[in-house]
Amino acid sequence: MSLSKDELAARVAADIAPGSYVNLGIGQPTAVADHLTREQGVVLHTENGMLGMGPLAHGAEIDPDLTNAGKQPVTELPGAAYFHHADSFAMMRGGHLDVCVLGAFQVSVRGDLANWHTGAPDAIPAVGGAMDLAIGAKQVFVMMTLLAKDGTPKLVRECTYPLTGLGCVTRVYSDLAVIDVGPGGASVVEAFGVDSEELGALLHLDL
Amino acid sequence: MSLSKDELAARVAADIAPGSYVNLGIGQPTAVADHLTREQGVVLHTENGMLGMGPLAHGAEIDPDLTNAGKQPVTELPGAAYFHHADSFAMMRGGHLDVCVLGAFQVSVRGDLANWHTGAPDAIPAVGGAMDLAIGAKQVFVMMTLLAKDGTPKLVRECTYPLTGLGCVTRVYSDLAVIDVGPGGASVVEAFGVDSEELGALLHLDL
Amino acid sequence: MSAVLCDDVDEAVAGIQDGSTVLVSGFGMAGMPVDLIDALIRQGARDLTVVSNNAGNGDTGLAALLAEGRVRKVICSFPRQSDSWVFDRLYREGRVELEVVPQGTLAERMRAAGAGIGAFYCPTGVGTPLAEGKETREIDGRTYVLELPLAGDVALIGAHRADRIGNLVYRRTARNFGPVMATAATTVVVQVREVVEVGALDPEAVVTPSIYVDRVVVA
Amino acid sequence: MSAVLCDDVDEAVAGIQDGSTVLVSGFGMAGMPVDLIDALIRQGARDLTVVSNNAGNGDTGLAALLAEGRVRKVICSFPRQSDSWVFDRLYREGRVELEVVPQGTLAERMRAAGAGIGAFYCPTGVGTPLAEGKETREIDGRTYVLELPLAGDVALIGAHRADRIGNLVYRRTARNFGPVMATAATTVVVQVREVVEVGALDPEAVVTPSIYVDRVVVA
Repeated sequence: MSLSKDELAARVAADIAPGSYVNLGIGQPTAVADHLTREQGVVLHTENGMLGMGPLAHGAEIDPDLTNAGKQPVTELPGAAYFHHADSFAMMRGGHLDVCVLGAFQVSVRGDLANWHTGAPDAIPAVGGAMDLAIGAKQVFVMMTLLAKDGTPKLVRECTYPLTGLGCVTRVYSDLAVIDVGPGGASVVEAFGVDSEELGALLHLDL
Repeated sequence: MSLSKDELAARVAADIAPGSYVNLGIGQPTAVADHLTREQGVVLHTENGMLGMGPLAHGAEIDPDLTNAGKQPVTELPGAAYFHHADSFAMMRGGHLDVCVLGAFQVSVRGDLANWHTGAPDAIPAVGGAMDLAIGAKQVFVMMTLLAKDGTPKLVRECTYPLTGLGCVTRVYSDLAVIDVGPGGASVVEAFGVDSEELGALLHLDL
Repeated sequence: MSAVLCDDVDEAVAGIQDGSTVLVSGFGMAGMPVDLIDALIRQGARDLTVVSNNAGNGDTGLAALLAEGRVRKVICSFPRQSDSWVFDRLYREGRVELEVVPQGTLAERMRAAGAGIGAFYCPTGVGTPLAEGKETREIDGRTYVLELPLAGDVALIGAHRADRIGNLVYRRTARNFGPVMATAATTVVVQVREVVEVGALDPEAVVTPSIYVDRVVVA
Repeated sequence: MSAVLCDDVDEAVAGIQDGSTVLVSGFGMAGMPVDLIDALIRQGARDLTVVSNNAGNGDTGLAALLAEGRVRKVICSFPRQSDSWVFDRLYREGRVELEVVPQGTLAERMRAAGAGIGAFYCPTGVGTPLAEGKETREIDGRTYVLELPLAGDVALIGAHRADRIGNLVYRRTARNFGPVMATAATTVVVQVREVVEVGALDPEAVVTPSIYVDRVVVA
């Protein structure tokens, strides 16, 4: 059976090594936080300048001076630290984060990532920290559905959308399969309710 | 009459604009601090990571965690701030200090500075922060005797000692005269007990 | 030079010239110097280049400055937001230029300006449309793109607390771009919630030392 | 990965390989991780490259490591001091290599390594013997010299206080190179005077966030 979004988030969370420093991108990756256990001791980074980010803030907890990268109010955990933007992105660019989890429009079998721009001619370009996140972490996980709503594959031989980063993604977590990508191409780690041949047919790839 | 070291330090201190941020190099420039008045509100920087440095520490004031760039124990004034070496030298290199006062072996009429190395073949090279200080401050003052002990001029057409920085010195304060240097060459601001002609003869320069 | 305590925000933004590059701190509303921007709108400088993470939200602050037609160019990482309709309209009408810079590169380019670095080789954006036309270089087996410093004539910064000589502390993630922008502009104007006596801030916890600050106002 | 609290300094320096580049914090004795250096002497790694501001004082610490013949090369800004007789002798005997780097460039090269910057153009040292053989470039009318990152396999750092996950604070000018070196080495080992509970350090005043720290020991 294919995985629900929530099951997928749990699968990603289970793959994060205890004690890791992790950045969860805006959108679906945020849900991974709900599945991290206290025993894992994972420390969350938010690129607007914090380590030790806690869950979303509600009611009286809300502090306009404390938000995540999606500008939502969040909370602070014991052991947190604040830093400015140059220091925060130095931390990312310098490869100090263990894992970063991102959404994507497309990922190539070599790990190229497209997740910032649809390429639509009238779209206003806006990149934020997407390119910094893509190239910085030791491991870059992508969470996405394997097929777009119209059935076209999102894991592709070559990205057709404008790129966010070259060869940066290490693993794709999708509803149908977990797939490693990189210099050696794509290889299925685990499939959910389909076999490699069916996956290959869906994606027009040899897997 | 030529100026004593103490009179020279007082002359430099009087030329520092109120509210300036100032780095005083190791050696003779340190004496400038004794002539800065409280009303001047000058804030002293030490490149090992502090603004708001106070006088040398004595007796029970001595704290091994608080030293100046010469590794002498110093004190902290109200309004001080500490920062690490990359931030401290970014402050210098970025041109944020108003004045830096340095010693010198030689200064050229165009403002080249030689103050880190005698060029002796057996000397062990050691530069410290000399080159960073030379190129960083908005104004670089040099304090020195105008002649070496053997009578050779220290303000010269071209430095023969290894350089610390190119065209970086703005003004030379010496026992015999205050002399501006720079792209337009040397010009006497004030002479002490000699006239420009005598100075020119001593230095083998047209002044 | 020592920072000046201003009586009001209009005094704090006095003298900003037409054609200036203005760095504006904040990430969303956190750290945004709202009152200084309002004062800049009253002050009247035109033909501005604004450097900020975003390009205005709703109809106030940066959006209001844009709506007044006072901004020639926006340099930012993320202009497009759910409530960036003012920027969106001006951009589509061709009435404002846009330079999109990856968020970390934006911060690092300002750091370089403040730190006297002439240029730097950055791995971010290599192989993407944002690196098109830029010089690249392979160093130790990795490809980098050359990035230039980004300096401001003026920085408008929102901080939490200042002492009377201009040392600053921020609060939580509102710190964001403030400390970097403070190093990168000729004139640094800061709005704070409170000014305290000299000596009241912990010297170990000062984030922006007073040397970077020119004008402070409580707002 | 989370920092490990070590029982003693020997455990803290275990596994340092022959041929490693070791970053050593401190400016004079302030911030110098004396006990970690003593442990490194006992640990036995040879053929080391040591990066530090100075090249040892007296007969202890770095000087003792040098005297044991364990250092192949010193990269520093200021080797020559009144009490640097150990280094002076080895250098004159041709038994240790020396690379002299301006102090700010030394710090900035380590920052670049920690920040993922491939190289940077620096104005310091242009036209001097220390820029000889280096690539130069004119940018916006000023000449700069190209400087490369300087990374360590190991950093040995002296800090004031850590919490149990490795957040660090320093004390006064003993901060110096510690925070920069912590970003620039694969394995970061820190000696502190005290370890406190998680939550006991002010998050606004943490200087080195725990992400940079691998091993902590009280000494």
